[in-house]
Amino acid sequence: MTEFLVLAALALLAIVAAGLVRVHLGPSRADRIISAQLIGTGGVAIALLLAAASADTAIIDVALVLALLAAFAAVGFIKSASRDGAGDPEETEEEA
Amino acid sequence: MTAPLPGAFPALELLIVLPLAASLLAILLGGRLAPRIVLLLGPAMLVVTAVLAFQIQTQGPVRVEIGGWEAPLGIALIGDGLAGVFLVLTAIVMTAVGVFAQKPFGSEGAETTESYTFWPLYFAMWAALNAVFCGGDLFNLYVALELLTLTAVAMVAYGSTRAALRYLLFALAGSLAYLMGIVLLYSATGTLDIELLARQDTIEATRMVSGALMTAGLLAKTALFPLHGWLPPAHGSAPAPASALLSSLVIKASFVIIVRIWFDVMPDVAGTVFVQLLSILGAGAVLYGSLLALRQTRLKMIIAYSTVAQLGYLFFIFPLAGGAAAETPWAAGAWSGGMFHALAHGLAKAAMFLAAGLVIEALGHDRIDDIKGIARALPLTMFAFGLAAVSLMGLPPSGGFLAKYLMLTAALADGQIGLALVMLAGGLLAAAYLFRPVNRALAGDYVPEVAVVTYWRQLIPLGLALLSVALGIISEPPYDLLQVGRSKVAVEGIDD
Amino acid sequence: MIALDVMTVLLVCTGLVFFVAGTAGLLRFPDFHSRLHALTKADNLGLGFIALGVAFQMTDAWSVAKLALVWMLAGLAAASVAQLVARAALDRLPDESGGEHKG
Amino acid sequence: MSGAGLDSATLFALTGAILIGIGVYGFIVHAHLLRRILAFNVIGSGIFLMFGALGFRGAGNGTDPVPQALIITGIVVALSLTALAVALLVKLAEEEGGATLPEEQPGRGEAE
Amino acid sequence: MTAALLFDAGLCLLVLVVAFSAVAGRGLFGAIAFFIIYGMLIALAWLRLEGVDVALAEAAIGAGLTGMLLIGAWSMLKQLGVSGLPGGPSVPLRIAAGAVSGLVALALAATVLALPDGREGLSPAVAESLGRSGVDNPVTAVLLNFRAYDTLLESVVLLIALIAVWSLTPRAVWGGVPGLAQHARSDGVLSMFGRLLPPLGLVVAIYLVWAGSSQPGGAFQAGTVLAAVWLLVVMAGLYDEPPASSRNLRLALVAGPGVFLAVGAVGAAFGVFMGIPEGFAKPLILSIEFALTVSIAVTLALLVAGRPRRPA
Repeated sequence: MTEFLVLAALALLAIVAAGLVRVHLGPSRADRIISAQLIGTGGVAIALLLAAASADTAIIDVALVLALLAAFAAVGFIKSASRDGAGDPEETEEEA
Repeated sequence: MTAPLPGAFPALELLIVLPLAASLLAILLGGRLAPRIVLLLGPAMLVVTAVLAFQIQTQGPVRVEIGGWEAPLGIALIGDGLAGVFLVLTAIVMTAVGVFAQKPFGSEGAETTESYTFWPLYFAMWAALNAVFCGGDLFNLYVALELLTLTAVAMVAYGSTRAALRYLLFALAGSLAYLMGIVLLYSATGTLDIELLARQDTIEATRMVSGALMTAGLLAKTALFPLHGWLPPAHGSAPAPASALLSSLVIKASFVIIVRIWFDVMPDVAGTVFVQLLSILGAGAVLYGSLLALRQTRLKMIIAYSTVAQLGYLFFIFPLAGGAAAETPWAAGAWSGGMFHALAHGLAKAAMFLAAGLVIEALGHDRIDDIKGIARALPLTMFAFGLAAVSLMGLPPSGGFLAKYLMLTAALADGQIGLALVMLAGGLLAAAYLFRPVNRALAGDYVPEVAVVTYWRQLIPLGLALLSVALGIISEPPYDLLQVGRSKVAVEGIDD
Repeated sequence: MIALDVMTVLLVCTGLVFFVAGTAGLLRFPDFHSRLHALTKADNLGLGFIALGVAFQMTDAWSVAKLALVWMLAGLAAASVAQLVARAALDRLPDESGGEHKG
Repeated sequence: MSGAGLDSATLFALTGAILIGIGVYGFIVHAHLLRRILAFNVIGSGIFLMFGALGFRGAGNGTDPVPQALIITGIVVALSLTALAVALLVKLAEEEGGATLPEEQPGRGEAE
Repeated sequence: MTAALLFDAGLCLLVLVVAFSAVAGRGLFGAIAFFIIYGMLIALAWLRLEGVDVALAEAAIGAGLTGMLLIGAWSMLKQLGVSGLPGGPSVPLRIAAGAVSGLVALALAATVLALPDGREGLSPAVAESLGRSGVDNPVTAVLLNFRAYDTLLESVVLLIALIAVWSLTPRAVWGGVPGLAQHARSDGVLSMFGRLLPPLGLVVAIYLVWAGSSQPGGAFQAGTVLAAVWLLVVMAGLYDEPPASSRNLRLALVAGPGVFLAVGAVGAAFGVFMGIPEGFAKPLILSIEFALTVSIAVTLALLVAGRPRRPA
């Protein structure tokens, strides 16, 4: 069973590698940051597989922290994409 | 190695705890009360350092096992002669600069950026310096060195952001190289304690590579030529109290770690190629620093380039006392001479930068061409500057003279004529580039009108300069303290 | 015991399929918003299946609860970020992909 | 952990060495200070990876805890230095409109 | 065993490719995106090396906060128009840098391979004294008992880094509020995200500190999670950063190192500096950890927010 889990993790690694092409090519910055954020989801999945493979439940905490912090870089990008660097894309005219 | 008696006064630990507590207190109390802490802490630290020096002199090297865990697992603090001497220097210069900085960094009215942030940095720098001088574990020295770098870069940033950023980049590269050396050394030997490392005998190649990496990193932080690029703009543009601390203490911290590595951790590994390289770089520093100091137009830039030059002397202890030369009879004399030079230079350089600070406060600038007659307006300050110059040039009876005398006789006894010539040339060049500002200050026959500089603040640089000169006259106590715990005590050095 | 292992293998493989689908969409779709749509849904479902598959290997309930929390957090983060980035990219679509050769 | 044989620990240690090389390349080549700060972080993580890999004592009994503790301390110190470098860089950009130390790259970083 | 070795080889290759793209990639923003992925992959590498504590720290600090720090800096530089450089580095410089870095990598690799095997390091010494340290997690035992002095200095390094960043504040704005005035649509997705995540983050952080004594976790990882969650709350426009001059902010900053130093000083009074008496080591270490977590969280959050920019 651990053999299968590690091979599954290897497959996920290949998928993450494929995703990197979009981060490299991605014409716009939005492409890059969304690919990076979703490759993070792939990383969380790999961490879960490693936790099962090594039967060390503490590794789930690492997956927890990765999932928790995955979004912060993207939120940072969203902020920088707004006009004054501190806004929210969903703000309508009267608030912006 | 006598462990401290349980009842013994924990002097070494207090030298770390007190400044750290003061730094936290300064953050808490805010800019109005923080400047006053130094008036309490300064005397207390001087007393504790004196007690430590007495402990070292009478009981021999003090060794503190922190947390009660012995060496490989825990961290040890070493209170030997070398540490004691530099801790005394730190206490004196820190207290002087702390009192001097009451005005520029005090806050008469509301709390300002400088009056709030300077004091936590100042106390943290003091704690970091003490932690480096008496540290016994290489990784612990790394953390203390980074704390020191943070405070130093922040103080330079008061003057110029660009100089601070350049300094930080050099420091980052240096700390990475030093860290890499530690990784290799730990992986090869399984310990990071200086004392245990000295007894380990691992493969020569690994120790040489890690020693070279650590030294390269530390040379960048000590600003030895050709890695000195960051020092002149940093020390030149920082505010005067900060420049005094940087030149007289901060760069000596990484120098002491190099001495620990090559004289305590791996005394036999330093091959002749390595030792010669250090002496060539030292000679280069002395000549290059002095020549550039001649061309400077600002007083603080002359003093900054003088630091680059005088640093070169410190590295002459490697060809004269390090590696193969360790067994020679003059090795102890040369080693002690090098340390005396560090002390004398520390005191004299602090005095000079504080004096230059007073000149800037009085005239608003420190351009050499326009300080004509300042000696008449600020007699005490320029007298202190002159006295410090005497010690830097190495004229008898100053501490600088004694240091150069010890190293010169060792160089001649060892037949290294080139080294001796560079030392003499360094002294002459120092006279040249220091005479220029003093001459300008005494020129003219009118008294320039200057801003009011309170009288007692002019006494501080004078006190430091007098101490630097007195180091040559009353040289017995520091010399004996220096020999405590040295691996090769001076049996019959040149001077006995 | 074998049944647990079989369940894990099945679920993890399903998860992998979704991840492959998501990444294929990421690479092949023409513009940003269609990529975003594909990737967000597929990847999160993939993570959900893998988390479920791994849950079968766990012995104590506390770990299973943590796995559920991981999936929920990742889902919440991905959904919010996708919505916000989509909106951010919407306003600047014309010049965004046009002048953006240096990234 | 066998020194010469190719096992996980040696693999990660060598990866750490190559990471340090990549980081040093970036630290030297780039003039834009934010990229040099990024390169500094790559070198740091490479050194720590090598440190941990050399302390790895075979599958099952994990990595030597002392290097782990030193590495956590090192990561926090690296973050502190990075934060100060970034703050200084932003202030430099505000004061002088450039993101490089002039000696290397006289050109001002123009708008992207 | 080959599957694990295959995975490690794949992971190492990917780490190197991503690192190279982060360092030598064309655009600055792309480099930062690659750096964030690089941090996550390094955390996975630490999982393979069974250094879970370091994996946690790397994931929280390396991938999380450093990524936010770099993106924040990039955004600030973009506003100032200096977030990119016209020409890339000149070719001779590239070749020279490549040669130097290649040499460095080769020398280090050779030294690594020359190391003798079967090295135990200090793990037997730690295992043997673990019983007397008051905690079960060996890494926490080293951090907070055997080498507590290192960790004390490190907590001061973090605090002094914040003071150093504050020392860059122009006189006019001293005591003001750090960072830009964040604003977001009150019923939008961002503020919803900013309200939903913090409770979860708080639970995870407290769990990490509490678990730190028996399994991977601890003050630094938990403090980082709390700092990241606070930064999200600020970015979502729900709360604003405290002004630098606020009294209880300074108390929170000083709490962690203060408690740690107090324990050390009390020990010094009894003749053993930083000595943690075996009798009640666990409660003492846990109280230090909780105080440290508070201070680290506040310090990191303000460190990423930057220097005060707006009057209080």
